[in-house]
Amino acid sequence: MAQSYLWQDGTLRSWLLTRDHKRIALLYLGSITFFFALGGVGAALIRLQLLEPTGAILSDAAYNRVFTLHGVVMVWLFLVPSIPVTLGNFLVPLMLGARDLAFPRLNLISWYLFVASGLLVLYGLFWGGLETGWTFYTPLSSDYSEGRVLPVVLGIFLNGFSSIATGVNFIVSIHQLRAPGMTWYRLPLMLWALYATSVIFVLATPVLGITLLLLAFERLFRVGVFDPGLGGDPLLFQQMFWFYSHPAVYIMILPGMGVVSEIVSTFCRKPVFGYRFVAWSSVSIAAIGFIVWGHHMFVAGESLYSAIVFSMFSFFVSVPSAIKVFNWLGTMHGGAIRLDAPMLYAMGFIGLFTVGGLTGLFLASLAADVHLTQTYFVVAHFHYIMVGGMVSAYFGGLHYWWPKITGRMYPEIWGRLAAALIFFGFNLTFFPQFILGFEGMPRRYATYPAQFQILNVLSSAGAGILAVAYVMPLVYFGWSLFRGARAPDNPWGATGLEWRTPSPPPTENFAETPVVTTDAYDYGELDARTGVADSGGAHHV
Amino acid sequence: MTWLPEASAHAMRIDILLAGLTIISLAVLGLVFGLMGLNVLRFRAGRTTVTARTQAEHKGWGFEIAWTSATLVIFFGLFLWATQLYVVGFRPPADAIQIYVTGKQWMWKVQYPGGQREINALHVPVGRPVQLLLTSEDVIHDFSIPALRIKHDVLPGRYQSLWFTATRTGSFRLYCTQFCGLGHSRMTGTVMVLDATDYAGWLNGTPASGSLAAAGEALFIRSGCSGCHASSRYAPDAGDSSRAPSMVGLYGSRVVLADGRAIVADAAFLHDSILDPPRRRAAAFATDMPSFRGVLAEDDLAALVAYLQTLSPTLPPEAGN
Amino acid sequence: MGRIAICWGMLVLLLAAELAATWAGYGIAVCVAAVLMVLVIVLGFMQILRGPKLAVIFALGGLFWLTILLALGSLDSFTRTTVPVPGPALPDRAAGLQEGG
Amino acid sequence: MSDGSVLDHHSPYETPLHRDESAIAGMWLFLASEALLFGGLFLVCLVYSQTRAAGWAAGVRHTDLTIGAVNTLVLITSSAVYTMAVAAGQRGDNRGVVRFGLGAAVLGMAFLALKGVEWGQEFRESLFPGPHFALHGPDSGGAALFYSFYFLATFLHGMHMVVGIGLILWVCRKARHGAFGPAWSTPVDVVGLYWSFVDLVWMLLFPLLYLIGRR
Repeated sequence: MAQSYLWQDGTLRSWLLTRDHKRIALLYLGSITFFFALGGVGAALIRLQLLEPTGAILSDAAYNRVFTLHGVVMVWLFLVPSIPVTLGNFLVPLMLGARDLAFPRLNLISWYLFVASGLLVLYGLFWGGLETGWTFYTPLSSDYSEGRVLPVVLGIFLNGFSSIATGVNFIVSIHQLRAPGMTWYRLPLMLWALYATSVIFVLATPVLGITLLLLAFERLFRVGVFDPGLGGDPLLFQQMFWFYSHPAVYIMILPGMGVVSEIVSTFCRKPVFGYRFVAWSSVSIAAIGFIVWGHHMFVAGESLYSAIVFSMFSFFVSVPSAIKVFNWLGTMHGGAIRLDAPMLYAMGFIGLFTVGGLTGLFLASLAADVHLTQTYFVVAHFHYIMVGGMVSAYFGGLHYWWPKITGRMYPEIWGRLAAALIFFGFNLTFFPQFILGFEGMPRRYATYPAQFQILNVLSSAGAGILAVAYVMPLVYFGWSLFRGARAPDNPWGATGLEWRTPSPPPTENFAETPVVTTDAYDYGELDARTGVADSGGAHHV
Repeated sequence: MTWLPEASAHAMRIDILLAGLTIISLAVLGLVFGLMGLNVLRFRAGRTTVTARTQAEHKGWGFEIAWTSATLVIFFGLFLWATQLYVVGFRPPADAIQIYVTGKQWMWKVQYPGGQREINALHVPVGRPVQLLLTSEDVIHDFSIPALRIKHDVLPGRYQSLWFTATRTGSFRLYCTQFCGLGHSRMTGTVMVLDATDYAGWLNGTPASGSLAAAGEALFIRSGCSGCHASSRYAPDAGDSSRAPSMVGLYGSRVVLADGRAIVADAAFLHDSILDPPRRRAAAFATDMPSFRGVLAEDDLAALVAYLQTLSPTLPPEAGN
Repeated sequence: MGRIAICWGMLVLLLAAELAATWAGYGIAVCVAAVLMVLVIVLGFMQILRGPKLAVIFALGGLFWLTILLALGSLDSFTRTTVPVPGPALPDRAAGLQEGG
Repeated sequence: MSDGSVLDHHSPYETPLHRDESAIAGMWLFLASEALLFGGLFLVCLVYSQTRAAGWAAGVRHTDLTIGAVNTLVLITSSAVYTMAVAAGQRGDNRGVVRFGLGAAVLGMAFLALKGVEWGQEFRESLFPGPHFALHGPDSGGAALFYSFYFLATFLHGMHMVVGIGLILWVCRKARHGAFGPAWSTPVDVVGLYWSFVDLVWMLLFPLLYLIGRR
């Protein structure tokens, strides 16, 4: 048997110059874990500060820098890359039955671009600091900010090219490298989701690039196309910024939906209900997601017509999301459900994403948005999607594919405990913020009226629990690398091609190119092939 | 902690909308969590013998189409409901009291038609429509009064309008809700809703630096506007339009621009025209008007616009979007 | 060779047409010529139709999203000044709405 | 460089044709992405050329049409010459690739040089927006917006030209070592797509910067 990709050549040089998608996924995993921790420290500081109405630990200036750091790092250095560059990089070729991505060298370049962009952003955030928020609205960012706008903006510009490279790689791979017999409707739903994500990577990211370039120009020369002093229009900046940044939300959530589809099917031992609907809902979320960005500007001075059009589209985009949620529930119905840690995370995702999606309806409703926007309601809403949804799915995916990635099992009991704790801590942190928002507490406030203190303290307490819950997987994953039980090829009794190769896989993924003869999630075929009777699955450790 | 008060009829309508949204959300949430719980209880591995689960299901289409179209219908209803309440914000009543609010890092400056000025506070009478004309001297701010359920971004170089009719006296908080730099969280203030007598008393008790229109009249001469533009008093040759359009009756009239667009000359138009003079169609005036950007401050512009409004006495005062 | 020479000739002619149209003040003609030049380059030089079918799909996708960006991105700017304010012609409508605050 | 007409055993592809098609498709996808990068600029142009029409047109009238038109001609020719290099590559004619490739690169450099002359002229005339901006009067704001757009658009296009010239020189170096044959000349084709795209962008920028609104 061929050697596993992990140990084939152990030198540092072989890792840093690798073109193996699995090793690049691990390089990315290390980098984004670092950024997740950094953004988490920012979040912790924010919650500590808001324990007191007058601000517990930071000056106004420091608080503004910390929330900017939290936003910039979490959005561009953790959430946007997260699932695609780690799980996606690892799994796309495996799920396709291919030896690697279409452009392995480009894949490595994208990691280096990511690292370079991360360093540039960190340089700006720590040497001089930045206090514009992650949205960089002009003219604050172009003319009035005293922070290091340029390095951060250029870092994000570079980061965009890293995203585009990943997107191009995934799209071409999915078109060109499917194993014999792997038709579009036999693809795992994870690949449909990543395909949709990649479309957004490729077509939205460049607009962010040019927007930030225009901003940098204006900052550098103190004159530019958004400059109200010349009669320029700061709202045009917002239009262009959100053309990327709203679809970016779907970059963050779509891969999570893909992961959840895989997990739910495996742990219910049942094909995903309404496969084609779920598949096409990913594509339509990506497409409709492009035409809703104006809902960030309902009170910004946008024209009435524009607001109405964008509000209507925003309602439409929630339809495919609803389709997904109900299809997952339909999948569970009549299945053989096992509540292992990945499934707990997936169910957490379904619940919290639903809350996030429903509160999105409040914000899509024009008149309601006027009251709720720019308050903690918005903060709670997008954290339900990003953290409750996306991070849960990311953790669920990590647990699910951990045996495949490392060849070791994680300790199941601890996995379940962490999943439950994350769900609880998350709700305690963010649910009070819905009420705070309705009560009118504005976001990005370093200090606040005393009447909001009780809810803020509750929220901070929840954040403490959440912090502990997020550290736990770090510890037991580390432990499992050395002490965890050896993982079999297919510990969960799952159907995808990635489970038909050893754990961890050899460098060339498959000893011989697999041939696909059935639909995805065909458990009958799995049982016939492996000779296992229908035992309800559970032969994991 | 007290519940957020509803200080206007509009606030009450918004709350009903929010309640509707909340009920729908709770119903959906109950359905999702309920189904998830039921599924977990009924279909745990090993508890039941499930027969047909290895086959892909093909009976899903009916379900899918049913819930997709149900969702669409509900969403469309919500969209119409919320939009109708939003459009109201774009239609200020003609008899509203117009108050100019200027945002500046990090304070709100408020000017009343009678010339009174104050900072970080807004006094309004109960039961009468009030229109705020908002602009900024530097970055983008946002003027938000949660008790009235309204807010609007405040942009440099143009007017935004926000209007309301408070129905309950008392004092309510106002915030800046668009991040504007260092002192963002200190850019707050109070809205005082007074009954008619208290309001009159407050107006009388607050020293006015001359009415806004009077200040504007002085500026109209001092800044040289009257050199070209006819106004009722300062240009005897008011009929002669050879140099520049007359200001008499301009406010509220329709103006056709060089590119063929016809727009109503409202406060926002006048404000912008002083900063960036527009070209008018078929108006062969001898000279181009210079821009007054950087010459006149926002307070000056507010005063000038207030003065120009008095030159169209037949029209009720009103303003731009 | 012949194909390239013909395309080059067409591009030069279209450039001349653009300049002439500018001289005559026909803005629309300039736009049409520019679009034709793009087509000549895409079909003649880049030979999109001789490449893999995916190339056409990707190009059309890019064009479609570019249209979305331009159309919806400019919607706000082009409709902002004409937002209806209750003008002098509509006093009754304004009056009918004033209890809305 | 290994001979590209054979696949090494780690390649994800089944056949060389399969790989080359993927490379070309990938380039087109990247160009779609690039189109949206420039799309942001076109949006800025679309909005201000309408909302600040007078000032924008005043800006257009101050650009140097002669240099612009000559440059357009240079770029058209460069693109055509490079397309001949592509044809040479497909015949396996390495010397042809070098000859036409260098020709295209030299024309590209000529474009950049002319652009530099134009920029120098404009800087001397104080057309770069700022406190000493040359255009005054009621429309100076719109004109300054135009020149902000002009300098950024030409800069960004210029950067693409520099990258394109670099890629062409890289292809020429490979060709000098005899890397291409009738079976394999994909890098020449892929770089050709990029170079033609840079040309294509200029075909749109030229009317926007020099023509529309001039009269």
